[in-house]
Amino acid sequence: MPGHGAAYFGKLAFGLVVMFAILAGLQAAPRRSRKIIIAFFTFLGGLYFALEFFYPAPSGENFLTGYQPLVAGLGAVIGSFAIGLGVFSLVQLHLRTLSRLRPGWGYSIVLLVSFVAMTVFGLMNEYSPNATVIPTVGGLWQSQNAHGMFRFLFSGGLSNLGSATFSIIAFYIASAAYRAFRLRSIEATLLMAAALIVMVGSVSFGTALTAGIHPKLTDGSENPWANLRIENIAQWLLMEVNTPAQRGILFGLTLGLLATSLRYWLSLERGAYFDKEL
Amino acid sequence: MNSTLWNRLQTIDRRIIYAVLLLFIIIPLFIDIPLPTYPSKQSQDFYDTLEKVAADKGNANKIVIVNGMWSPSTRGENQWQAEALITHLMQKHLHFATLTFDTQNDTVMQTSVVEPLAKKYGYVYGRDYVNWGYRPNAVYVITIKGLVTNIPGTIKKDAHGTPITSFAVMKNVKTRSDVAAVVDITPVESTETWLGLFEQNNSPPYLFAPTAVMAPTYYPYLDSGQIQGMLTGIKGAGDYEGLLHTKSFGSRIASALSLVYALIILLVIIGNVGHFATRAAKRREAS
Amino acid sequence: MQHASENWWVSGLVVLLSLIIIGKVLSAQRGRVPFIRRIPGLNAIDEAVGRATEMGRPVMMVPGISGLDVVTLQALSIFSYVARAVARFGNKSIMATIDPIVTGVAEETLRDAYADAGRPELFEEGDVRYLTGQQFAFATGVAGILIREKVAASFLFGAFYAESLIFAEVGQQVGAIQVAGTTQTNQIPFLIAACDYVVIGDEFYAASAYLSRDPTLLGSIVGQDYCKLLLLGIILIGIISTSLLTLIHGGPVAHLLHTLVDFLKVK
Amino acid sequence: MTEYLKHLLDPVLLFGALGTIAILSLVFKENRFYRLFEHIFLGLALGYDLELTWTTVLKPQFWDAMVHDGQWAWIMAVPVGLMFYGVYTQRFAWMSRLVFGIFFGLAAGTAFQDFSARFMPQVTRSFAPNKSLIPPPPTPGDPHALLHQVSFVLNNFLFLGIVVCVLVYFLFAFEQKNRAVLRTAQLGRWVLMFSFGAIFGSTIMTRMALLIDRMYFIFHDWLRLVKG
Repeated sequence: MPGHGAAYFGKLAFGLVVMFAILAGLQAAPRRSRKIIIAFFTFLGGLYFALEFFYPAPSGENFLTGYQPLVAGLGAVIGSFAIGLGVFSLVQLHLRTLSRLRPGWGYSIVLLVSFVAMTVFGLMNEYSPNATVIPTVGGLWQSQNAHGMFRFLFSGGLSNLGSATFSIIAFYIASAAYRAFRLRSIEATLLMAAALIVMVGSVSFGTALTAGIHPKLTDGSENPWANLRIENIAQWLLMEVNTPAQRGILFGLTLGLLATSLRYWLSLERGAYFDKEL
Repeated sequence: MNSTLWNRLQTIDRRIIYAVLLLFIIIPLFIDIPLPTYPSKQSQDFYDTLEKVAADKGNANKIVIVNGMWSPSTRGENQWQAEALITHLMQKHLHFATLTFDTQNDTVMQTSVVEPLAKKYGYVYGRDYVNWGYRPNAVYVITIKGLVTNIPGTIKKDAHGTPITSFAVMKNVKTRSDVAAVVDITPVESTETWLGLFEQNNSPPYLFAPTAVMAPTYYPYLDSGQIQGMLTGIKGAGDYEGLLHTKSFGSRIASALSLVYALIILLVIIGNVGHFATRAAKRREAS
Repeated sequence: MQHASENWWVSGLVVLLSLIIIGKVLSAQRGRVPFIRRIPGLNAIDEAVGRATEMGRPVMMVPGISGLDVVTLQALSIFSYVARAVARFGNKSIMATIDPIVTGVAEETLRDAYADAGRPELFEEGDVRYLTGQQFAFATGVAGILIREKVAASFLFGAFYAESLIFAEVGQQVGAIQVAGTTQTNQIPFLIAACDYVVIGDEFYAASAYLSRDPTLLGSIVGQDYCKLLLLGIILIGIISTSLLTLIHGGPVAHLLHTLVDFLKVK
Repeated sequence: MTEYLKHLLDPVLLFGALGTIAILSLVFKENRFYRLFEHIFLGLALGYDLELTWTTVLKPQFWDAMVHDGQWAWIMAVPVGLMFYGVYTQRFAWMSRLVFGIFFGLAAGTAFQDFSARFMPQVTRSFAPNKSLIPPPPTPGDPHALLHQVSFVLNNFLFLGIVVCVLVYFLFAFEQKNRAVLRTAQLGRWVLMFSFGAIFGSTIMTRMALLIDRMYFIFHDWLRLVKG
């Protein structure tokens, strides 16, 4: 460790020993107390934010506010150790496909190679972007450094593939509209009517339909009939119908969130995961 | 016509729909389809506001702040809005400063929009415009707050590391009162911060160019006059080009959009005709 | 509002609402099991799983694309019900996840659900698949699974964003029965257009109670209903006061109403 | 010509163009070309996740703090992080539940602040959806004063009516037997559908713009067939 002596290693070792001792203690606790231990730590996890909110903060801060970056950092650091769960799960699946030569094993190779390449060149791009990774071969190609490789994988691959996937939605929105907008029931009809009004109101040929209604009268005053311009009807729909409906939904959603949070925090939740004997 | 033909109308193969959609999008890229543009009220307001700003002689030494929150992922809408806006600023000889809080915005904004247009309109860096560059999103709020009272102290250096006080365009720009207008080109929620921390009694004017999907959320602000003009996605960019009489790519894309919308509406009508005809035919068979 | 002390009446209200919910939960646990209305989309779960089994094709579940939060956990508890149905029918299920921690919790949830249904051997490694943390890479992965595994029933519950239509439309194209629900209201129209059954708004939160008929969860739903009525009451009082204020200017009544509205207002 | 060919074969552009075509081909039919790029995409994204986890979280907040800033206590996060991996064993499986539990708690604990900050202002904003229930005094000389006032009042009551109908639809604990309740809930559902239609319609433009942009990338940036 640069800048730290042997004493620092001692501290690190001490930290590890203490933490493992605590975990060993928990592991040694009687089986039936495990549920209580979990409930306790769950409660503790939520307590910080709850207390920070409810404790009076006359100047906008209380004694807990300053620890927010620490708590967030701790959560992020510990949480990011879990990335292994994901990586193992995926890599294992593809290694298994590969070792048993199941159909499509070639694609597993492609996935694993892209994964390793991105990880390696991504990290090299952080630490030694100018390191040569592909040497020049006279007449065939120029040498390539780590940054170049990363740019190839990121700008050429990842970001274009992301945009392409996003743009697929354009096709799907068309086929979904064609299929779903049928005058089948009152509900389907309402869905269709609103969608068509808003669509027509938002493109030129639509606004052209009612462009004859001038916003101003000849005397310069406001024309009341201008409210019937298609884009104004669309806007009215979005503001006066959509907004209150959204608000009604929001009420239920937020209360649902509050109630569910309370059940998790106080370990009142039920269901397979929560009912299991440990 | 028999019922199978009607039935076909309501079960068009999706691949046919997709192929036609693709054609309707690609063709306008090559051919300029002269569809008339009818600017929406918000686009017209956007244009009129900047015209008014430009007409005011007191704004000659002031600056327009162009805040860009967009990245290549939404360039399909935001780049054309930016292009039309910068064109307008340059046509009217307004000074401006670009500022961004998105890591990828600076490159695309400068190389694809500002630099080519500066060449076209003879805009000189430092004299007519300046690039304040990128600031991390974490300091977004503090930066906007800082601009109110102390612009040079908040921005300090431009995108290339040169102190901004050394630029002629920044000579008289010290506080909010030296800002002629704020234009926000964005695919994310950035408005509240500007309205809450920077604006005072709707001054300087705040103009807004969001992606179309965001626009409906902001109608209340338009109603209350806190946002003086809005360009809704690519339709807004097309409107703006129409108002500037510089039909370029935004208008072409707006035409493509019109075609695509017409296609979808047509599909919905065809589907319904098929639906009803089939149902009627079935009823006839049953009776 | 960052802290309770900025507005004690609002934070008091939060506490009151919490107490109502907890109170209803506790009273339901003591045996006063309440009734809740029918939620149409959810009755279709068994039907969908059953049909998938008849066709000999698997069931797909996607718990949204956010990390481990309350919404995702709620989605997992709906899926634990789905998984039990899958195990009862002796079918196979695949769950795709976007977050490593969610992956861990999801594996546990499915394993427990299969065990609950008496078929622990049906759960296999690889049934829960972490794909990646990137939104659209995840979307291509899910689309690939839906097509290649010939999924016959697809369940989308959780927080979905723009990619919702990719999942729903691809699922529709492979002919899967689809049941969906999300807390992202902006995505509901697309789910309605492409799925067979959609639960709307906080039907999503009511789903696990409705499916499990567990007194705790039912009690919570009833508590939430009382909270809604309370909030509706506050809105009505607020509206009446503000409307009266535009009619009455000056005088003690106006003063009283002013005080009331100021009290109710949140900055 | 060779210059053009060189441009077409530029690795970054070529990768992007082929990838775009491959991904878009999915809408016509799932095929090997799509599958190839799907797996490349998943691999790249996973690698990028790993890199981001290191460069944005672990390195600055954990490694640098511990190794360079002398904050030795960070080492104690390691055993806690390892608890996740208890899932893989029978014996320590409950340990993973313990650490999941802490995360459940963290996720739940923010609910109070979230509720007060994000939600309560919406409640109070409903008191006067359009500033007030009663229209403002007519501006002198406005020839359509009456029309303005009538539309103002109608819009306000519409707003209120919709909020109430939607809320009634979302009541679960009351059997919708009462005709009035049933009708209101039904109306609530209809309004919801209408509102969803409006959302659908207003989303299309942004989605189409993305596809237009992809085509612009292929035909302008890569093939240079379009003058833009």
